[in-house]
Amino acid sequence: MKKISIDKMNELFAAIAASKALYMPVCDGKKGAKYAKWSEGTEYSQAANTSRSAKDFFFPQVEDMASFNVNGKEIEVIDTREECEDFVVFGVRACDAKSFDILDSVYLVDPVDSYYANRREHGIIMTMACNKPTDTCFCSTFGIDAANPMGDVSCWTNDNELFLSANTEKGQALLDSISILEDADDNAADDIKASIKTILDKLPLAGLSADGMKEKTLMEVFNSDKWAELSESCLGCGTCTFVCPTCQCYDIRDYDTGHGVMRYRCWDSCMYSDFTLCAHGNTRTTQLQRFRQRFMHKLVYYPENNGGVFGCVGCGRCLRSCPISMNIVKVMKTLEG
Amino acid sequence: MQVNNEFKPKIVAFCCNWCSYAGADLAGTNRANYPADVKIIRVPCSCRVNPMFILRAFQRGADGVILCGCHPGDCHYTTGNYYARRRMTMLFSMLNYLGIEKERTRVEWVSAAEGAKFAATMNEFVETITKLGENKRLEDLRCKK
Amino acid sequence: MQEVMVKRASELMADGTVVRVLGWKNGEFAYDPTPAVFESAEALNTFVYNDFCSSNLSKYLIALSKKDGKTLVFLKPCDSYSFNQLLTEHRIDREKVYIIGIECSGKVDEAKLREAGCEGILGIKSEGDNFVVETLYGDKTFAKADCLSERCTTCKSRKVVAYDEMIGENGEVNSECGRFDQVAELEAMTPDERYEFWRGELSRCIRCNACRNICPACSCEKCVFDNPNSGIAQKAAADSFEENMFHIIRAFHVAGRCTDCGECSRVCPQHIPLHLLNRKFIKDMNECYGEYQAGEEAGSRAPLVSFTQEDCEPSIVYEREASK
Amino acid sequence: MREETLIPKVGVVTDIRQDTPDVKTFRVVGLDGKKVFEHIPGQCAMLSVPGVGEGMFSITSSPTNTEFMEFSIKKCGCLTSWLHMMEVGQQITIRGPYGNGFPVESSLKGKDLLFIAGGIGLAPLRSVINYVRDKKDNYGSVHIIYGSRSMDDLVDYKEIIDEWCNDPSVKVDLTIDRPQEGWDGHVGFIPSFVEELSPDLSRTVLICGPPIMIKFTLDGLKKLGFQESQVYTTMELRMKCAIGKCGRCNIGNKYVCKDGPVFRFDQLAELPDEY
Repeated sequence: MKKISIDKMNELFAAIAASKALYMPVCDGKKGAKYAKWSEGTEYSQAANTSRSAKDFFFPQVEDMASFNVNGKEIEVIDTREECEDFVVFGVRACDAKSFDILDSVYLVDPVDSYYANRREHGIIMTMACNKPTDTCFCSTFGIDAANPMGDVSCWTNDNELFLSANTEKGQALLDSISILEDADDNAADDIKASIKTILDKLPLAGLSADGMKEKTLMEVFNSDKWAELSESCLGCGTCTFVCPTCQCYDIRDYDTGHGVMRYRCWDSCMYSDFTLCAHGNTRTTQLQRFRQRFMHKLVYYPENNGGVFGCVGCGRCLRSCPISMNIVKVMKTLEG
Repeated sequence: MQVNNEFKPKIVAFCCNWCSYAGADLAGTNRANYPADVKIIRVPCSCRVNPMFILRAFQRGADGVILCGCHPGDCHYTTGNYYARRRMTMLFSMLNYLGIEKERTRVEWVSAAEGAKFAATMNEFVETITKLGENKRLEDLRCKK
Repeated sequence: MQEVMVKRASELMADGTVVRVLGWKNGEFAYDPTPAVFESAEALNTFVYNDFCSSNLSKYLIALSKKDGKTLVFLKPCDSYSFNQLLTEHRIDREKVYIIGIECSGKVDEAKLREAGCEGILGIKSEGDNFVVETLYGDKTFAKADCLSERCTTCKSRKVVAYDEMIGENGEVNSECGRFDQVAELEAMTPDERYEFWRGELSRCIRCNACRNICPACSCEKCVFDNPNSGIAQKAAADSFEENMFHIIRAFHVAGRCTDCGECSRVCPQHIPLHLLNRKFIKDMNECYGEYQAGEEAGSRAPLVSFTQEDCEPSIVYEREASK
Repeated sequence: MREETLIPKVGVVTDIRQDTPDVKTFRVVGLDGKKVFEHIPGQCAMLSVPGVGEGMFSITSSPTNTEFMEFSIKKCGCLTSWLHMMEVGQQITIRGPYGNGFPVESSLKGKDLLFIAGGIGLAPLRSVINYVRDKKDNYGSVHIIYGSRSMDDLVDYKEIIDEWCNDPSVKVDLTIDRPQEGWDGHVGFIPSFVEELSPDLSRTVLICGPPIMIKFTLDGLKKLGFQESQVYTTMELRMKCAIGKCGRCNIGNKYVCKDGPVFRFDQLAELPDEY
């Protein structure tokens, strides 16, 4: 384990940023936090979490896939991919760090998504333990320990010092490259972990368990009569899907620029009416079906395909941003109740 | 680089079928000069033009958009241009509010007999846009080469 | 208040006047009630009405008034304006709705508490003019007035304009609410400053469509943005142009019909002040075509679907800017 | 950089055949004049016209055809309308193969087969039928029941009459929905036709057609005594990526593009009926 004095945080950031692009949460006006690129003077935000998730780094909202030159009957396909540069994301919370595992299990299985893999290979995740988890947090429901976040490097902080510990080779190499770090005892952060633990136990959603979902079969959950009341007031906007760190659906679209065709992909939401629309009709015509799809995917389909791991990390973003305050916690409780 | 000297603005002119398009025609038959940078799109009535048309023109690389219709009171469909007038007032005000140069959009009433006015308006508009330079604030980077 | 509402709702269900009740259901926390439909008297156990019930319920009536039987709905002053507007547009069957107007002294935005550094909220108690917020990191007291939703700080009217009966006193229209002050501030800036301001705000948009879907004026069956050929179909904004385009068109399509209920700004997960776009249109229309409040009375004709021969020319935009 | 399946290859349309008023069959090869890739019967490919869109189409030709691939496409939406406007020599983009295909080398081997197709539903089955005909030794007898709205709507009518009907190991029964001049065959809907014919219960059934036809035919088959585990079908839902990542073509926890498009009915019975 390494450590550095809090006063020297900026030197640490400068040392990292000297060789790689460094991103971290910064204050976004009065309302929450967002990830931004560090430059001299950037102030790291200790906010509980960013409004948008960290998936943007690996699975951006919009990205170009290829372009085409169309000339009469002929088509030329242009591969627009570029090897991305190394970058570091500092201050990722435990929940978001876990969300990368979930995205990996979709994008890194055969056939590998090279766009995602490229960024994943070049990104180094430095996580930060949550000293002040908040009321909407329920990561422990999914076996995530906010006191011991994963990622390439885990960090803990108190009022005086920042402790860093590498979990992967990539992380170790990064720490080795920074000369201003001092050595620290392996249990130096234990006090911080202990104090986080006591807070985690007091969280309002601390007792929430998803295990009840596993006891039911897929069809039992699907056919539950609770979906009607749950989805009744759903507006069909995509807020929950877009702020969700594990929502991974995308759309592929062509854009005719007037001098070629760009094929790009962008986030899509199963809450939208055209998500499953095809020429012969729509397989999910009602908001009930679309609403059910989203939560079935997180709580049943995904675990079914991935050895029981849930497709939610309990970051609580949807709890805060849903316009009508309907969310996965209410869904879980209602379905189990 | 002498970009400014070479800058040739792209202008889209929506012209109503009954007055302004005929006005443009008259400008042509009278051999009145106006720059070839003005691309005319004929519409049934100035009221046919909705805000999306105007924004879409900017997206596709227009540097200025002008809407020409019959003089208020002379609309072929009696009232179309009255609605267009309110609509465009609101749109232009909104564009201005968003900080987009107000000079890039304009409405002019040109009758079928006003060939000279049509040419003069276009000349003046092209000059204004040339001074303003390229449309940067309402451009779609993907459409730029 | 809540008890009176539940009691009245039970009575109306019992005597057969209505078959269902549209209201709010309590949530996980003190601050997250969800709009809900109650079909029986027992279901009303979970009915809740408090300072956090800010959703505008009128849009749900489009679907509910198509069902059999009457629906009882509780409308706040803001919601009643939206209701009237929907009536004007023939989207709701008035005969199928029983409205109880409820007084409103402003709704609280939980984000405001968080803005003030309040995290780990365990409970919120109302004590007179204050909220005592119990959090994991100690109790905090806030004046209610400081926690009001942005829109409630410039409330245009506390008058319920459509109701069958009222609970509590009906309020008054407040013409001195100053809701256009922020718009005026922006207007006073230079175009460059305004451009910077709006780029900063609109570039945060994630195109989640929450503003569109919550908007009671956005009641089209098929939205123009649902058309793949619009080029900006309900997906991510692929270019800064699309962000601008989406928000201009969204605001434009509700211009003259927007009652200024402020739901768009409330629900924006990125906290974009969308109401400033809508209010700009309202302000302009008031100045150019005379005072008009959408939804004030059902059946009124909105400025953009009417005209006078003496209307100002579009060039007024340049003149006004020049005269500053 | 590693290969990316989402970036398509260019294909050339070398032949276009008008099968019915709204179905055309396109022959596609790569720029080098060879097949773009090999496939299993029942697998699909993503075809696209840049600027219009991309869509999944089943490969209608048999893998035993070593020269080219064929796609029978019905005009019904934006992309297919564009495809129908194409002329020979037009290039399109193509990627694939996707999906599981029919289990021709495992469960279907050595079996007597019954194909039931309605309208354009013949397209994915044609690949299997021709594959089975080309490898006769591996399979038992073949019975084909095919129906369409009218005589003109029978896809591949020429091939059916000239080749399939003349193949001694293949039995073909055709039907059309309404009587028509010049048609002396059976008239009626497929579900009732199947019940009338009462095919051999030992056969493994491969069925494809409009959802409503599949539903009623399956009911009929069950009434006749067929087991759900004997019946295969192939599905189609909206797809974008075709590799199980974009998240829209799922039926329950199965993705049609990756785990399908071929499903056995006993598998489908355990899944929600969102298709």
